Amino acid sequence: MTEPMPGPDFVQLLDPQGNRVEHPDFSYSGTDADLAADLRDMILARRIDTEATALQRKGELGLWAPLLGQEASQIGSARAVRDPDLIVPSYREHGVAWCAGIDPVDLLTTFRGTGMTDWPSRPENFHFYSFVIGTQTLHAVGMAMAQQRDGVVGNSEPEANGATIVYFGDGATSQGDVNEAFIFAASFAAPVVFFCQNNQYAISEPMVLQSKIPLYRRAAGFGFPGIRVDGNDVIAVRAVTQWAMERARRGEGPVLIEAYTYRMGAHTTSDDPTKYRASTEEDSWRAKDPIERLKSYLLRVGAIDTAWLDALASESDALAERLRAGCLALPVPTFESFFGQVYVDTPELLLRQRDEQLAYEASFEGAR
Amino acid sequence: MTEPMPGPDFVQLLDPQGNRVEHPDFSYSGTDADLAADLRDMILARRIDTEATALQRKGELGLWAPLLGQEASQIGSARAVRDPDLIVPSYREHGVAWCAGIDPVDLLTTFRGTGMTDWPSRPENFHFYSFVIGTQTLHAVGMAMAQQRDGVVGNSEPEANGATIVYFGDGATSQGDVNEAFIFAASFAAPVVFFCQNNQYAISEPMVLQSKIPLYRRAAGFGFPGIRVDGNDVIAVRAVTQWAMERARRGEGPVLIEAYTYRMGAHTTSDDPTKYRASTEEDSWRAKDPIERLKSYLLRVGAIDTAWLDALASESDALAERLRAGCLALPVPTFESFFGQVYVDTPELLLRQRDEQLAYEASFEGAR
Amino acid sequence: MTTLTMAKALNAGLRKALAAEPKVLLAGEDIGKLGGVFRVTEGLQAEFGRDRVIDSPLAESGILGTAVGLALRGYRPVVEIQFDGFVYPAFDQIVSQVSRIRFRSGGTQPMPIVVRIPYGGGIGAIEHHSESPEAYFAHTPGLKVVTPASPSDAYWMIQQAIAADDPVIFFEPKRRYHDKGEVDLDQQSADLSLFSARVVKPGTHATLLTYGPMVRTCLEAAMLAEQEGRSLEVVDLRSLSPLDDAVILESVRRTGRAIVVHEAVGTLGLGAEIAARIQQNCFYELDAPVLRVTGYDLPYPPSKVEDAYLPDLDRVLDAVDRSLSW
Amino acid sequence: MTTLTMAKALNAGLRKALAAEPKVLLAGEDIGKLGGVFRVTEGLQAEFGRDRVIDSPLAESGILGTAVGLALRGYRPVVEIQFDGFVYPAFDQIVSQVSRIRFRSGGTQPMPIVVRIPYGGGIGAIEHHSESPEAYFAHTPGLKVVTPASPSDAYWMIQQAIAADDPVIFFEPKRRYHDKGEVDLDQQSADLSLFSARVVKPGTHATLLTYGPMVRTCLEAAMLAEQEGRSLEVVDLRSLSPLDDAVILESVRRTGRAIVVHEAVGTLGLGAEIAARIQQNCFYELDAPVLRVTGYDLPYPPSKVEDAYLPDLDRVLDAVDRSLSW
Ligand SMILES: Cc1ncc(C[n+]2csc(CCOP(=O)(O)OP(=O)(O)O)c2C)c(N)n1
Ligand SMILES: Cc1ncc(C[n+]2csc(CCOP(=O)(O)OP(=O)(O)O)c2C)c(N)n1
Ligand SMILES: [Mg+2]
Ligand SMILES: [Mg+2]
Repeated sequence: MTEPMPGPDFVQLLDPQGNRVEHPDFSYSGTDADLAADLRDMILARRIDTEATALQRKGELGLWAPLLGQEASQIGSARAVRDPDLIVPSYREHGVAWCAGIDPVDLLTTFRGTGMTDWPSRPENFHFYSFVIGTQTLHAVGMAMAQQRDGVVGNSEPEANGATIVYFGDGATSQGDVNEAFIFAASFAAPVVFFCQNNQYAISEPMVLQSKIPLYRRAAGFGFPGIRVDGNDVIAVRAVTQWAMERARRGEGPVLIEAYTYRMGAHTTSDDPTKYRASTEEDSWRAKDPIERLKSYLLRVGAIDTAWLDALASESDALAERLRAGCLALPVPTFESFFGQVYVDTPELLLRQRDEQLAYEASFEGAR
Repeated sequence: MTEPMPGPDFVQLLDPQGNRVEHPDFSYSGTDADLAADLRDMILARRIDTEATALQRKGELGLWAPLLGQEASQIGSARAVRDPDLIVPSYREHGVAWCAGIDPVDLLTTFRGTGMTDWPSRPENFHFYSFVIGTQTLHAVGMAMAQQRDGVVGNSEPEANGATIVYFGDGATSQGDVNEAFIFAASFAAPVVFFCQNNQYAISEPMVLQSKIPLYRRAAGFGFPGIRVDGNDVIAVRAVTQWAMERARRGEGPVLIEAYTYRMGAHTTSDDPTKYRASTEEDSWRAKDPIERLKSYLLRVGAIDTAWLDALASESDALAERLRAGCLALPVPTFESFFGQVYVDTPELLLRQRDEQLAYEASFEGAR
Repeated sequence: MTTLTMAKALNAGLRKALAAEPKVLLAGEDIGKLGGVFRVTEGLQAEFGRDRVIDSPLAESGILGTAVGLALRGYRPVVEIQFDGFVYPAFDQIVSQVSRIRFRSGGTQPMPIVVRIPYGGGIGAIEHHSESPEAYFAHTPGLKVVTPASPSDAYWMIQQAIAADDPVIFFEPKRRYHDKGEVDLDQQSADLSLFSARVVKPGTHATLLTYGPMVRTCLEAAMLAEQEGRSLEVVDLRSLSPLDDAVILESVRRTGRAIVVHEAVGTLGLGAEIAARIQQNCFYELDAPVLRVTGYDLPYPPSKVEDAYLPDLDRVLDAVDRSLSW
Repeated sequence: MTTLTMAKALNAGLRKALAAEPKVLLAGEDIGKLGGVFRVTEGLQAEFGRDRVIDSPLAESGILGTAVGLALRGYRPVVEIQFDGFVYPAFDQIVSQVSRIRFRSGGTQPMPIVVRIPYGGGIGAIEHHSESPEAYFAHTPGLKVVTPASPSDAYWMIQQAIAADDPVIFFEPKRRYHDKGEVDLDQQSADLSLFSARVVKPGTHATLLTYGPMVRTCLEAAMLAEQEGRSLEVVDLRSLSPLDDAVILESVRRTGRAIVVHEAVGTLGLGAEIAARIQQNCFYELDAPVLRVTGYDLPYPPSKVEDAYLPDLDRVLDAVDRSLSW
């Protein structure tokens, strides 16, 4: 597959050198100050990510799934979300979670093994992380069907309308569930935006193994629009997502967005990308870094300066410090607490097992 | 959805009135005698079908899935198959089975409950019937991958090449498995032709519930061609299938054919179509009957005459008679025989269960 | 009291649940205009509209996956799987999602989904239409699994399942759909909790533990045994997960003998768990080992021989003989 | 003799099978260049080519479904499911197709597919990466289910599974992947049939019946018990379907006491079936009920508390105490 070129089939509004470019259908309506806010989000998201990666290296996390390189896709799309929209992430959407207002410390529980994914700071409109590839796309369609039944779709009052955005990867597009999600969404004209971060790999498997043609074209076969956006261009991602969400909120049905990006780091901290890809490829993508391009644009137009960046660096350091401290302070729940979390109405058997477990643990009190 | 019109998006070579029509990309290369053979196949297939339906009504079969109305789709496509092609049916492909050389009596075992789907007359290139919707499409892709590994694809010797054709319905296109089959086929450029008989219904559910756009367009999103053919026009179906099979045999990968047809009868003998569709709709399709149109063409050009039809009617009666007799004569296997059919290497437990069962049955010998 | 078939009792229960709670939705293949292939949902779409009685695309994983999303947003989806053998495409959504969302949410997120599955054999059907897959679900933490055996239980249990905030796999014994029974439609509420077993016939010599389609078979066996002077207790488990240990163990302690009867494959069928629990809890009270009368360890066979596969009166009584003569 | 980790032993066994029989193919996610996330297939694509060691699209049902097609045409696919928790999307193909094709074909069509599944907990992983789903498959007629506990067994059993004409679900205890052991690569063939249990430590006071990752745990428990003068027999079941009843029952008849140990959820886990069989076959020989030491009836919990979930030395010995003091 050749690299996509800017043009009708590839929405780009900021090129890798940090120059604003025109697109026939999309344009940016915000201010440079808004873009500076995006840059801040991206830099902080990356800092959260690198700090979590470091924590894993130090043995404080069992695993981490880095977002490195996907900041523009995540921040750009998440900033197109507003109440009463719903967000359904996969497992790498730390930047989206950041925008949704989730305390980054909370994200660590799953990876540290101190809990599942019900984060105390999780807002009601943000679904849990999902680790079985593709399953969450169907949940999202169901949530969008709920929005239809709640009457928040296609009303004359545009502000009251909502839609659902769901995140998944290029690899996920091969799962039956994702394709069934396309079918249900199309059949019910559900207000859902399928946001595929094509980061070129599913662990070691290159995108081309999942599809020989660009992924965004999958949608047309199901009867709804697909569009490819430069996933390293936060301006374009936001514009395209806004359009798609607005369309869905109006009741015009689903859209598939393919954010063409690159996972600059490992799949997870257990992964070794040198086994399956060339460093020259990584280099070529480093030149398209989503943060660098926005930074150079904003510096050039004078929307930010070195002082701004220095202040952000300090903020970033403080965030990292807080993350580290928060990680180490994460409480380990008692094992007993889990017996009551399986059912609303806990069966006898589980209560008995819990009591046995407690009695058994107690029998060691003296010995240990 | 509006009715498809003849044209580039809908291949038709014989119109409902029995007139030959031109198509920019497809034409018929055979003789009228070949068409007479097709007519014979269609009439006999229909006779098998109506006889089986009658047998079910008389209580001789537990169930039957009629092909009524789909004769052209089945005969036209099956006649585009030759060695070493492989055929993977769903559960309604009695006409395909007929062309593959299966004794129609064998088809009854499953529906009478005297056996599974391993029919004595089943040729090696014809897969079993499949009753879990869509699953067989993946089997077909695997078989096509086997053909690639067997070296019978894309050779310079065109006659030696083979491909796999797999049958499924419009409803099946919603199953994850079918979409995964598209993905695997595209990814490996497997020599497989996906033959979808869009008979407008999945039991009671109209096609539009599965897809708002024509089904053949699904393929493009997966990166291979899709084409819609008049499924009641045996000439067009054969031409299109020949093209697709030839392409696959050459190693150019999969094609999706949507044969636009109509299930003129019930879904199965347990079904009551009056619950979900209007008789006017049925009437409009009766006017497009695949047998009538070919018959009127052949009569007009003089390829057949009343004597020919009379002879065929007698042949048809004899076939029905043989089917009836064969049905009643189908042997009921002993229950014990099944214990040895689960595994190649039957575990002790099953042998023990079989012996217990035998001993238990024997204990009634005196009593009964 | 009204006399209803089980299918009609289920229909009435669903109608009542839909009327009582606007968040209740039905979804599945052919459940709308057609009313389901067994007509259990007949008339409900006409009455409650297409937004509440939803004909789904032909994809079981999609049906369950969207149900999860609906449930996350406060709806109470009741989905129909057309036949037992077609639940497997939805297995991942059921086992990794439906059953775990509450656990994943730290016990905060209820998942009030009911999965209705017509199950079991004896109706002369083709492959995949006569299966008894209940053990897969009873082995899965986070699910509850129930099955009614009478029209009255069907009517109440479906309503209780819909009212439950935990996911319930609701197995309907399809060969009993047309069995008739008395249902008190005027009663205010069910007389038994959804997860309780019921002694449907008291007895003293041995206990038959069974559920769903085999309850009738076991009752008939007990009647026959009665004539030979044998008093068999028949326990309808009703709930397969959780199991009502109290009722099961109390009965077996009393009779000293237990026979578990089900259609499903023997190995790792419910009988295995029940036998394991009984032998552990009634070690000294048992006069004979717990016996199992079940389907053989075969795929469900062609219908002409299904009678030999399915436990029947004779096989149950044969096991009673063996137990009593231990 | 060569010292190998279990992962390397599996790699060697797969290499030998690929070299011996051109119809053997491997397929799965990331098994090619990457050599699998556990490196079990490392180097095999380079050696045998991309037509025989196939990186599949990310779709488990697709992997199994195409394997069925390949097997129908004479190939012998060995597919990898990346982690236990990801086998469920393939459940329908496994349960309704892989396991039944032979039955459906009237016993004529072999289905020589091996499904390799790294399983079990104890590796500090996130959700879906520590499951023990073996009971689902052992309950399914038409499948065989095996699991090695040592590098030597891993090396031989994978070859035997590939040579078998029946479908085999091959569970690999992932937390033992790096355990080392002696493997005789020069030996001509395996010294034990694939479906036989093995007494890995003889004993006289009680029998520990276990498999996969828990074999090491039980052996350690037996060693400790030895120091306290208790002689425990440890049986490595190796095959979960079929179960080697002869070895199991012989041992329990000898010791009079049995404890089944596995990581999987207790309810309807393998322990249920084994307990049910033992109580039925050794009713008078048992000195205590069969006890089960298993995972609790919970979804697998977060890794910081998994040690409390998993059976360990203490829980095994506690059960031994209870059994012996019955
Ligand atoms: C059903 C399932 N199969 C396999 C896995 C193992 N797995 C985890 S991530 C991954 C690759 C996902 O790739 P992609 O969808 O492109 O998302 P990315 O990780 O690149 O963001 C795989 C195979 C899984 N989590 N779920
Ligand atoms: C997985 C699965 N779900 C449901 C069914 C029940 N069922 C049998 S046929 C059918 C409709 C199939 O429609 P279509 O694919 O259009 O094929 P047709 O019968 O019209 O030829 C359904 C829902 C099934 N066999 N398998
Ligand atoms: Mg990716
Ligand atoms: Mg159809």
